[in-house]
Amino acid sequence: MGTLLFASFFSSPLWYYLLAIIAAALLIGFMLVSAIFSVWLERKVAGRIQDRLGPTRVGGKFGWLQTLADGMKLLVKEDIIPASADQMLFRVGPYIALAGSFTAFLALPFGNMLVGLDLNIAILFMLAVMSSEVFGIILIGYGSGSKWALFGGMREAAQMVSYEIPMAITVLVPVIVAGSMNLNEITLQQRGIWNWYLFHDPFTFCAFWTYFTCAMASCKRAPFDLAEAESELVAGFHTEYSGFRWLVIFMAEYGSMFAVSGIAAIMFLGGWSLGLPWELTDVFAGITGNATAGLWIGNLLNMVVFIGKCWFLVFVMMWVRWTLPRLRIDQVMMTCLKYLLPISCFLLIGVATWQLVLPPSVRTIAQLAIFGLTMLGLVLAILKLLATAKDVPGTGMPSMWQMTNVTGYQGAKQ
Amino acid sequence: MSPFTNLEPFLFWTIACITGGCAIACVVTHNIVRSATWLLFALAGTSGIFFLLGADLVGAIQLLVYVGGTMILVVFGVMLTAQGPFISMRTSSGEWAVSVAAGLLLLSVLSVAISKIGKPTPPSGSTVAQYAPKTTLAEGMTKEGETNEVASKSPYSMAIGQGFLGVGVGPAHKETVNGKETVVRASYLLPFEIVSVHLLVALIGAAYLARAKRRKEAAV
Amino acid sequence: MGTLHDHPFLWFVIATLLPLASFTYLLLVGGVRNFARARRNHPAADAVYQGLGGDQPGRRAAYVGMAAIFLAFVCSAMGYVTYFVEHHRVEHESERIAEENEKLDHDLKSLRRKGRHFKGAEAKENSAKIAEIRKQIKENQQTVHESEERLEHRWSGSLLWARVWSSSAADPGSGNTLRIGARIDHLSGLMFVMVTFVATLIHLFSSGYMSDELDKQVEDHQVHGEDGGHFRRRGRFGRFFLFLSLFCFSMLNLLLADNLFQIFVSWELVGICSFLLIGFYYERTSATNAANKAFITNRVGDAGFIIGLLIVWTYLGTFNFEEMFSRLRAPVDMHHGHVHAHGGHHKQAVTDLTHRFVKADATKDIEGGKEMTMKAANEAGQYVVIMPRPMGGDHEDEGHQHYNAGELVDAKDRPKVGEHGYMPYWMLVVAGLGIFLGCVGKSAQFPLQVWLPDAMEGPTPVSALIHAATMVAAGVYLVGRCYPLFAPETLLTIAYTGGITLFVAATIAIVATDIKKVLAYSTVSQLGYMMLGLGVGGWAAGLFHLVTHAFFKALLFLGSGSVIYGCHHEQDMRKMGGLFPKMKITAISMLMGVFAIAGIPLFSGWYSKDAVLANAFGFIREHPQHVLLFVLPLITAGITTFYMFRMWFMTFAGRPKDHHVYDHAHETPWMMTTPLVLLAILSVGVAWGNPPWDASNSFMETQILHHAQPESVEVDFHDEHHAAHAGHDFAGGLALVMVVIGFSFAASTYWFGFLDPNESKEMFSGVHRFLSHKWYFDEAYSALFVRPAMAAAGWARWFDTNVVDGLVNGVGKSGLAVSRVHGFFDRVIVDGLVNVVAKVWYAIGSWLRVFQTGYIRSYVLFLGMAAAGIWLLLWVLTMAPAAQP
Amino acid sequence: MIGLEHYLFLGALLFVCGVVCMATKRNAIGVLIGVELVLNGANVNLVAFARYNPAFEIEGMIFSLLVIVLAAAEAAVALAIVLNFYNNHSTVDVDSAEELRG
Repeated sequence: MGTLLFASFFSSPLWYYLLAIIAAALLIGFMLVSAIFSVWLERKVAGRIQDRLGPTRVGGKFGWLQTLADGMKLLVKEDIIPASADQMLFRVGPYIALAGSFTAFLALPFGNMLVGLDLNIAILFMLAVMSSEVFGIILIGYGSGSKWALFGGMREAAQMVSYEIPMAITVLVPVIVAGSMNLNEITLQQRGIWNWYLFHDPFTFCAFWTYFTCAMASCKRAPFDLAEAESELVAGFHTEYSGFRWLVIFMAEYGSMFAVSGIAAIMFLGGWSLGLPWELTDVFAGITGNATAGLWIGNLLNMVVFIGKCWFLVFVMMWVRWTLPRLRIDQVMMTCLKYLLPISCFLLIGVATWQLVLPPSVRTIAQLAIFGLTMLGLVLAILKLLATAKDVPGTGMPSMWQMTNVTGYQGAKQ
Repeated sequence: MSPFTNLEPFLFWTIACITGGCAIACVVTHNIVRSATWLLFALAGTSGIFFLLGADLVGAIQLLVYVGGTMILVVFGVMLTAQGPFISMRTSSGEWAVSVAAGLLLLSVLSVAISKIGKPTPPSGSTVAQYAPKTTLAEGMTKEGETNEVASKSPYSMAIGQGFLGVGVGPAHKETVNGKETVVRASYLLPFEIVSVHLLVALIGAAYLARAKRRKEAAV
Repeated sequence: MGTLHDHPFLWFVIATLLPLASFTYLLLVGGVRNFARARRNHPAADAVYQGLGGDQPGRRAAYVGMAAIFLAFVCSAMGYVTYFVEHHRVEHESERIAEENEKLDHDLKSLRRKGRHFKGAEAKENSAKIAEIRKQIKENQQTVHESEERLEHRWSGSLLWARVWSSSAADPGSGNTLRIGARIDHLSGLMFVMVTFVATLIHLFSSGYMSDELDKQVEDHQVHGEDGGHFRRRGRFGRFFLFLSLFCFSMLNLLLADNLFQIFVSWELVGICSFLLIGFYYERTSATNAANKAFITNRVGDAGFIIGLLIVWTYLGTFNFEEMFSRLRAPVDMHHGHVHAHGGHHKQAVTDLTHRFVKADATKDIEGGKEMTMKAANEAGQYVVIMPRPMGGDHEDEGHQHYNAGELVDAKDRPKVGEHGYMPYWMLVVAGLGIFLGCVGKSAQFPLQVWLPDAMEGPTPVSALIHAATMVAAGVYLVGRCYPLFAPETLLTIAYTGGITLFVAATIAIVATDIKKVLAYSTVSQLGYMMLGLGVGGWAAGLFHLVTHAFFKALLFLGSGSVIYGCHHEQDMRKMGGLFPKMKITAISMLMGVFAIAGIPLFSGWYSKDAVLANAFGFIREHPQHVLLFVLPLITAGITTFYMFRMWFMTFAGRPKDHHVYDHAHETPWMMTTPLVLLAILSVGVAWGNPPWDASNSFMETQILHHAQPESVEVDFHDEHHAAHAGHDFAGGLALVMVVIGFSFAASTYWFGFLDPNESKEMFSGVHRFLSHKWYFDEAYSALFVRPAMAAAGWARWFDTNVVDGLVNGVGKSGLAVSRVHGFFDRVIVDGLVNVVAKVWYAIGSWLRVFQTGYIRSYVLFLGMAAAGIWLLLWVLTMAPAAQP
Repeated sequence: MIGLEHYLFLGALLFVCGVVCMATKRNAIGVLIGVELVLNGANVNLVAFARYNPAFEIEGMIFSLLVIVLAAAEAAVALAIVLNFYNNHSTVDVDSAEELRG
């Protein structure tokens, strides 16, 4: 059944304890680094989209140490618990949220069998633990003893609980195609870019977009960030938090962003697969003639590819966040219950029908057609982008792009 | 075979202590929100126990349904009915004493009963794999040239799913059908249907009960 | 039943079901709407109610009904054209083969003649030739037979409807099933097209005429509330079209039916619909009275119908027309073309019994029946022989037997497979009269004509529908359908009934002042013509008049509706006059209708009325003692012209008599004038033939209805038809003279004013009173039936109150006394015991109540403690034996 | 080595905690929490049996799944009742629900 990656090297039972600790440490370390990188990325992306520079001062050319500095600052900040707060709930809330988000990483395969816990029902497990994150949010909101936080928490809870349903259903669409809930298995079935489930049939194609929308909402990302709507609720559920606990809340948020992106990458975008029809670990095992070496080298590449895909999706979320305006809470709920939920149910039934009714030849043709059309659209979009990229986004206002001779801004054009 | 075989004692004791402790804390605390929080930990611990027992599907469902759904519901209930931010209704110590005494009595009786049953060891491998129906996907579910190895790797979830779809998955026992001895296995389509309908009815009933009503005073 | 391609009669089935679909749809929508309306306090129900139009009735019902009936028209027209072409082809083919066979027969005879002289090889060759020719003839006959069978198969079909009990175990197929079926011939096809067309136009007209009902609130000027104000109600636009659709469905089903029972069912449905529609304004007492009158009068007729049905079922064991006729009438001998009847002396050379009643006298009783002696054609007998039922399937030859006068036949009273049956001749006459009584009721013939004029209480389009296409046509249609069932005595009764009706109604129409009443009596009169025509053997003529009449009567009624609508519901002709310039389209189209009904040459009524008169003339030529049957219709032709022109002149010509009416009169909207124009065109041209001025050569009569005519008609009325053909021009000429006389009277009185109508009224005041009281029919019925029935009811009521109730009260009082005694026993002894028991339990309950705290928690605690206690107990019990030794 | 009885004892503990919780909590939702604990105890038992008794291998899991689902339905209905109760009594103290007292 499940195997720990390093199990092939060590046979002593004592190692299991050590290995478990190492694996957990690696994962939490990765999650931390990923969160730090994401925060930095978010600020840069926000800056670029809003026609400004973002962090520039700390740490070399792109201000890449900025988040680290912020983290340091947060760690040494005074830890304040409001008098009206429920001490215990106030303390425990952020950790529940973080635990929910972190536990999801446990089942997320970064490469071929490069996974903390190879579960048969990994995708269900991930959805389950990520759904417990919301409980932490509620406790944070309730335990703060503040109206802003309470409202934020309640909104958040309503929103996340609602969006979980279409999200889970859309995830089931590729599960039906794959016939497995094992993420490793699902990824291995998507070797070759045209075999990515995104292109498998019209329903999975639509399911991807639906899923991604739901995922953004359940990560309370804009335009669905009602829980922390600054104009209404100050900072929402984490209004009363500061210092390390605040940091934990944010780690949980960025962690779950990465996790849902990971699910999207695995379920629809071929996971760690580069898009070649061969599994890299097998390829390198063939080249080196050594299965273990192949596993190491191949998985190193796989990991880079997978993390790249996830960060790209995270980037898309940021892009959306800084592009679209925020919805009203009723609009958010309506979007979910009136549109996304029926759509996801339709997709689920549709894909089941597609699989059962159509002969394999037709399905293959449809798959190739969707792949071809998507690629064509992508190429056209890129061409269009290349054709227009020369033009400065002109608003008539002097902006960063035109400040050719301004000194002090390291990102400015020279 | 659980993935945790080698770690089982350590993990069991850890999780069991957390679960039991949280359950006790859940009983002891006066604050209802905290009680719910402790319950959450107890439930999460229970799901850990399920994972430990190799029932990962049940564990995941426990997390999804209980922790993700029921607990949210409970907390919503707490918040919707709370008059103050932290409500606690204290019970008299006499009642406490009686209840705890009765509880301890029950626990001791149960412990004795538990100690009286045999001590089976877990089977070395899954017997499901032996008698579970051939877990291949339906024709056309896979592309040409691909085997259906996927299915056989996960006997539990596959078998449970098939059981719910009406395939016989229970242990085989012989029965005389029309004068012929036949091997019969239990399947769970009917309970599944009943539960589905029950769930629907319960949801509609809950929605009906909980819908916003004007109070009597307001009507006058 | 198969596909439309194999069974094109399904076009007609579809045409029949379309109005039913529309009815069902409207009924459901209306039902839901009313259901929701009653609950419109509830938001969901209110949404449904508002979604269905709310308080405002929509035009949707009209669109649905109109679409259904129009599609039905399209379907039936398509089906009828197909039928026409196919039938024509088959007929043409059989004629050709018949000629060929005649030639072959000729050859055969000559060969035989020659064959006598041949010997040896020549004789052999000759006989071989003879055999070949015989084979050829047989093959030809087979071809004709097959193509006719195929036609029959394509244009009829039936389904098992209900299984009644088996009449005898030995013969399980006999008379134990009711089938629902369809059979198309020229008559039903033509009627289909006519009915659906007229109904479509009436729907269109109604959607305009009934537009008052579209208001949220309709004020009924004829009904007064308790406060003296007018009655107000919601508009009933949808309901009108609901009933209209059902009406159309019933009528179409009646036309479609291939058996009497299905006709009876539709017949009753038609009756119900007429009841509903006549009583449409049911707040008006007059409307409800008229509806009741129509319904009850029809019930009288239907009682007769049921008697006829029972007799038919008893003796023939079937309701299917084809089977009934084939059992009552002698079959055709397929091998020789004729069944030879020997003996008997006839004027004509008609010596065969084909399609005649085979009569017989009983000679002696045998087991299970009688032994009959066959009679020759046209010879009287006490019994009618019922032909054996064919074996079906392979037994094609069954039923092709020779009947020889004086031959003995073993006959049971009901025919079994391969056996003869018999029925008393008078039973046959009674059955025919019974069925005809149904027709009398429905077609408003002489004793039962009273309901039709009162039916004017319904909205005018309904009158048009009843008078033109549906209800009254049903009676005439049924007479035509059941024609081979009628014995000569029955037919004579029909003829006389028609004759009396046409005269009586026409005389009443002279003095009627209500524009719709005039038309109503004219309808009754025209129906009399039809019945007369049918009764005197003019099968085609009577039904021909039915079709032409449908068009011009629909025209006239819709025209009158248009006038009434244009004059704001003024129906009295004495208040009209001079309306011609105000409503030209209505006036001209109505004039076309008047021409048609009066029998002006080249208008459709002329052809059909001439045909009826010619047949009557032919009949009296053969039977001079029945001269009245020609005189009455002839006189009435003049009267008809008079009162129809009187109506037109009073309405449209002359000077306006009531300025209030005149000033507000206006032409009606296109929805109402379009049907008028279409019907006017058809009233002129529907009966034209080639050339149009030949009255005896109408296409519809000679090319269509003659093909549908049952073979028995030609057999029974061969001589009469011959005489009618010869006297056609004579009869037509006489009628024309009468028309001219009638027209001149009308014109001089109401147009030129040479005669003062009031003066004539004074002069003939007795006659006028007699006529304006409608020959005192209502009064006579009231005295004969209504008042005795009322008196009987009063007596029954007295009996009920005094005797029956007295008995009941006596029983009640004695019961009361007994129960008092019983009560004492009950109170003291029984209750005493019960109370003691209750007190004991009460005491136990009050003690137990202490534990019932109402706290969930304590219950849980009890539960937990109890569980632990039980476990402990079990534990101790299991431990105890171990401790014992 | 961990045996069946360990799991069963854990289940029994959860069960007893649930019973005590039901018996002591005056808050209606507290009672509901007790019920959930009781059901969890039962579930632990079922899954443990599924692990240790080959004949019960699938049944145990299926039963526990059904229990979970029904518990969710039960929680929804119970909470609806609690809300209704709150609407009518303005409290969730089950001691105030004593209309059924004899």
